[in-house]
Amino acid sequence: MTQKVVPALLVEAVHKSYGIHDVLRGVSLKAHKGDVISIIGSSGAGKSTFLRCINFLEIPDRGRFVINGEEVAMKVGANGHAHPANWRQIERLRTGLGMVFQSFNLWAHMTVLENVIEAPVHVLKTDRRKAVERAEALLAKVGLYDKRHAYPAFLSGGQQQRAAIARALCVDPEVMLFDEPTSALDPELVGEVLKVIRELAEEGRTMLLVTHEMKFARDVSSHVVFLHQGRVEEAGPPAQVFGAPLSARCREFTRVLSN
Amino acid sequence: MTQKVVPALLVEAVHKSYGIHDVLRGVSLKAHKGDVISIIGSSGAGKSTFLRCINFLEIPDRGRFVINGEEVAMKVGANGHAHPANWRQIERLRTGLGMVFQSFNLWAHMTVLENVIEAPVHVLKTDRRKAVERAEALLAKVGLYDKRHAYPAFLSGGQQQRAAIARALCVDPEVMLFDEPTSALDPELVGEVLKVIRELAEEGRTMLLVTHEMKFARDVSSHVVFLHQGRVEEAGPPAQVFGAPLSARCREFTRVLSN
Amino acid sequence: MSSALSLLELLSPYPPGWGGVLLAGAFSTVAISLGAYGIGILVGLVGALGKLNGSRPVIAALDLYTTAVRAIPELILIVGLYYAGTDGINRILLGLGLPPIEINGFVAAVSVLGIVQGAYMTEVLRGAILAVPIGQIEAAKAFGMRPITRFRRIVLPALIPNALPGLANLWMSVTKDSALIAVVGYQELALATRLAAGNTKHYFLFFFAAALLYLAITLLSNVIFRALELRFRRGQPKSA
Amino acid sequence: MNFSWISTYWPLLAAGAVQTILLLVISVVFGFVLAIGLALAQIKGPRGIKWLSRCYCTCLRGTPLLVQLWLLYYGVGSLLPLIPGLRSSFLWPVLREGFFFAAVSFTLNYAAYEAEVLRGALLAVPKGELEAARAFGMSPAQVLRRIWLPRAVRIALPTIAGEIVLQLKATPLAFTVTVMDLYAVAYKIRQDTLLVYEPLLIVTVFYVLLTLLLTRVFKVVESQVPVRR
Amino acid sequence: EVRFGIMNEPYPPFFTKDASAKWVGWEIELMDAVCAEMNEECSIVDMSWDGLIPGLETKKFDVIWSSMSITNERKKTIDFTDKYYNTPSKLIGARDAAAGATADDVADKTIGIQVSTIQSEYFKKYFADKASEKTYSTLDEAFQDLAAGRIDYVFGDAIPLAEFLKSDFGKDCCADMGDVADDPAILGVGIGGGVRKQDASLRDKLNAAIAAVRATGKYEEISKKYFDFDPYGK
Ligand SMILES: Nc1ncnc2c1ncn2[C@@H]1O[C@H](COP(=O)(O)OP(=O)(O)OP(=O)(O)O)[C@@H](O)[C@H]1O
Ligand SMILES: Nc1ncnc2c1ncn2[C@@H]1O[C@H](COP(=O)(O)OP(=O)(O)OP(=O)(O)O)[C@@H](O)[C@H]1O
Ligand SMILES: [Mg+2]
Ligand SMILES: [Mg+2]
Repeated sequence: MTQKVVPALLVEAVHKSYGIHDVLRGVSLKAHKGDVISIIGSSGAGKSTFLRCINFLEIPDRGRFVINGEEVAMKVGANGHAHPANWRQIERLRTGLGMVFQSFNLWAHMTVLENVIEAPVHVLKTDRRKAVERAEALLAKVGLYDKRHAYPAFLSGGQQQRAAIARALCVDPEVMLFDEPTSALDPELVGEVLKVIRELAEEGRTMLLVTHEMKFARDVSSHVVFLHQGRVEEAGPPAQVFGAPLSARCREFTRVLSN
Repeated sequence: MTQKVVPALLVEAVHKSYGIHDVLRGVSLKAHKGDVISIIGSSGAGKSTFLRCINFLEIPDRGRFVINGEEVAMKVGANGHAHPANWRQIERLRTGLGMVFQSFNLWAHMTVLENVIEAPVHVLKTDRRKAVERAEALLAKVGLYDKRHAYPAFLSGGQQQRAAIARALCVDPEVMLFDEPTSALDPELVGEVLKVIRELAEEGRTMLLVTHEMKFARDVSSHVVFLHQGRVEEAGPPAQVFGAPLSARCREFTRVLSN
Repeated sequence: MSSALSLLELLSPYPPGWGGVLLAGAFSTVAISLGAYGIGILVGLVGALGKLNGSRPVIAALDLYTTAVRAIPELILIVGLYYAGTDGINRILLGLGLPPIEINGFVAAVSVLGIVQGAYMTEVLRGAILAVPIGQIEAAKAFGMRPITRFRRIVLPALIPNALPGLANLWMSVTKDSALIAVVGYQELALATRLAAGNTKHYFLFFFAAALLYLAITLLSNVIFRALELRFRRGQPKSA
Repeated sequence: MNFSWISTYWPLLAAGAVQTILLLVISVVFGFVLAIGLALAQIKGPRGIKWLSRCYCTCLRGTPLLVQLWLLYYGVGSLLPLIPGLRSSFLWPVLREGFFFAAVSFTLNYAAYEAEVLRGALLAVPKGELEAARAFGMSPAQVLRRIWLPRAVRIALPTIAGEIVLQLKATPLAFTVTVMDLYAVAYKIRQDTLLVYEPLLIVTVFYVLLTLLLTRVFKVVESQVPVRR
Repeated sequence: EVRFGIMNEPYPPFFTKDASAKWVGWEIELMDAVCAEMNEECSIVDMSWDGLIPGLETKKFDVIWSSMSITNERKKTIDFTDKYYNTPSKLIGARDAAAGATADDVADKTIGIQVSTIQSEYFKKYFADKASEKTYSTLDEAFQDLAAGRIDYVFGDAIPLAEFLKSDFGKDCCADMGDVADDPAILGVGIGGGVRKQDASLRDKLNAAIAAVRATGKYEEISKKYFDFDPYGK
């Protein structure tokens, strides 16, 4: 872990609270190119909040962020909370961060295809024809080619989730943030997504993956982080976290997998 | 299966299409008191549509429905499609059908507690104090007691799902329709939900359960239905469907579980 | 005098018929309304975004704007701005030894109506933006969209169906409020109607004709608003 | 600034303020109820009713309120005495007054505008939440009362506040049917004294206070359900 | 050049714009005569009533020439020329009402009066104890209500009242109730041109011109075209 390479993603001591409720209490994480890091933990542990802090959808109260080798400039406001010094920088960094939301958040006024090409065309300024080509290939990969002209409201849950995955992949980001990307998918499709994630990792992309499917986490990740009450309770390679966790709480949590 | 008891739920030859797309092509199902029937199948197979047809959120094009021993009166409209003859009857029957939606559908203008007591107080006309008591007990059971005064928008995905489960349980329905009730839950909570479902089954309630978690389906159900392209491709006790399916497609689908 | 004219002659577009006067009035009404409405939309967009994203003083200032400008009778705004305003400016100019300027009454009235419209639109648009599911805006942020792109590509198309009914209502009111411009000496449909009716004493005829003209304006705008709504509601399930 | 006239006119002003508030409250309250029906008719009604409701809204929004008021007062109102017995009935003192006609036509007009706003807001309520309500066996009336309307009204609150203020600004039209609302009193004072601004300022202060009260109330209602932004 | 401010609402037969946007009417012709007498170029600026006073004060025009009654209250704000016409006041009522125009005749009845007119002042002094008043913004509205039986009388300027009684509409329903008792302090002041307080020289010039127009017979000549009596009054 002490290689001299610059980490693709470095997060240090993130704190975040909503009112008096401390959701994140000093979470740190380091990911190198090609790493697949799974974040597990019980519901309400702060997993989604953590992901959302990384691309500054939630503004963390405290913390240090290095994304794609670039440190996020932060400044401390009057209330003692930090916030980004330069939103332009955040916007630029975000283009290198793909995200699949837990609740999909597809744009309701666009068809699936339009959803997928939106960011490539209007943020990355890719040629529209090329974007459509790539989007169609991705949609075919997730088995949604037939539905590319449907509006999200007319899709099944799993179809929406696949559209959201295709949308995130289409911007070709260096770092991907997946928030339970397989929650609405059947086992076969979960297998497909697993394959996609492996391919991406081999291409050298970095992935952060929140999931409740322990088997999936074990199979796909190079590293697993167990969040508990806003703290990293256990972290290490899957074999350790699932096989011989140090923390009692983690042992309890992952027991389900073993029996 | 040929007992003389009246089935709690009988559905025969349900058809439903959206435009030219036939989503359900003659699905039948019979459930007795205390049965837990899992419906599995790939994404887009029509599982949610089937559940939604049972409580007439979607109006099936064709089909026969007996709910809690009472046959739904249908009449055929000008376009050849059937629809309920008497919406009052549907409304009455619905009070005996609890539903957990795939996308939760919590009422955004109410707190969690208000969401849970809404139907008991305003549909079943339960005494408000009693409803609150019961709701709080249920919320405690799903680990959401602390969040009972929070609005849905401020909950994590899993918390929303648990609120939706508590809401459905609070009306104490004879038949429960669960659409992927554990998709956003961590393994421990899945275990809790499994326990709840078993308890309910022992009380003699009937449950229909759409799920992508094969292990969960195997552990909890008395009967499993495999939907494929709008048809029942395989149905039987879990041991058969997961162990020795007759259909090739089902074997392929459930293979993931075995390795 | 004109009692000898038949009803048709009364409505003829050429004097001594009053049709031309009415049509010219209707044309002014549309012109004034369009001007005011355009200004209103711009002001309203800025106001709504300011209220939602602005700092505390900005929000306070905008609250003052929407409350005060909506509450103050338009008449006092127009009279105040046009007469007292130009008078004030000219006094200052005179004090500086500069020649007085003449503010065009039309421009003044249209600006005043536009600023008033803007106050209503601020609130309509604020509500419409709040009704856009937050997740869709977050998704746009997550893909690195700049605020302007985000607004143009995601927020705007999503807010339009929510805002259209309120916006349509405001358009309907501004076509009627434009009658206020008579204060600065312009003649639009309402005044033209009173002129025709008062001159000929055919009150019913001309009020009826004017109502039809207003209705024609409305029907035409209705077609446009419906088409917009249909377009921007695509992707939403049909009936709720 | 010259406010010496206040001492002579204050009883008239007070009476005018009461008339203004009465007209506003009556038209907004009854208009809102009517608007709910109109909006629902356009969303869910059978074709004929949908069409009727749409026509109603188009016509009443499309023609000046003044014209509607006159049609009612001078048209319908002057036919009323022809109904045998009405002139001697207890209703006549009410039916004879311009106030009655102003209240009715303002209500009808406000309903048309409000129906449009509500229609949009009702459509903006996420469909899933309505389905959840139906799935629990709520009757259509219950779905409307418990879920659909409360959600829609919250969505439309800022617009509704605007519509009410617009309605307040429309009350002066009642003067054309002899209702001495606050604005009419100010008009009279202006005619009497030829003062341009001072009487209007009194009206303005009153309107601003009323609007402030309204926005305050709406803000409280709006903040009852927090939104995540 | 003298600019005359005229209200843009029609007020026939005194002033109105015709369909070709030309100003016509008795008051317009009188204005032309007065201008000729003063040897001045004259132009018309039309404004709504609300714009007249601010327009005068901010020098958008110089004279209000718009059938404006001279009252003491108004004199506090602007100056007036001498009167240039003064029509009598008249009471009209439903056809079957007993004729007569004294306070006892109208006892317990409702009288429609245009807002802020000399008739309204007269009412306050003579009728207020016995009858009730309903205020209208225009006489036309009062006529409508009279015909519909919502009010019992209309009290107002004789010229529009007479015109109404002549119309098809007024013929059937209503009749002249006669003149009210004279009170020169209220009814005798009449209509004048409004000028800015600091414009005394213009006022004097206008006064001289009005007197001259009357003296030369031009006034009578114009009036004959519109009225069958002398609108100057006593
Ligand atoms: N906007 C908010 N305001 C207040 N509290 C919030 C907000 N968002 C999240 N929370 C709370 O913060 C905690 C962590 O939420 P988060 O969404 O990060 O959980 P999670 O680990 O993703 O859980 P799940 O597995 O259920 O999705 C929860 O208790 C939640 O109620
Ligand atoms: N309102 C609709 N209009 C048109 N097509 C629809 C509509 N709702 C669903 N569909 C289509 O019907 C099919 C079945 O949808 P359904 O939601 O029942 O799938 P599902 O089996 O629940 O899938 P998942 O596991 O992904 O939730 C899908 O192909 C979907 O696109
Ligand atoms: Mg989460
Ligand atoms: Mg589904």
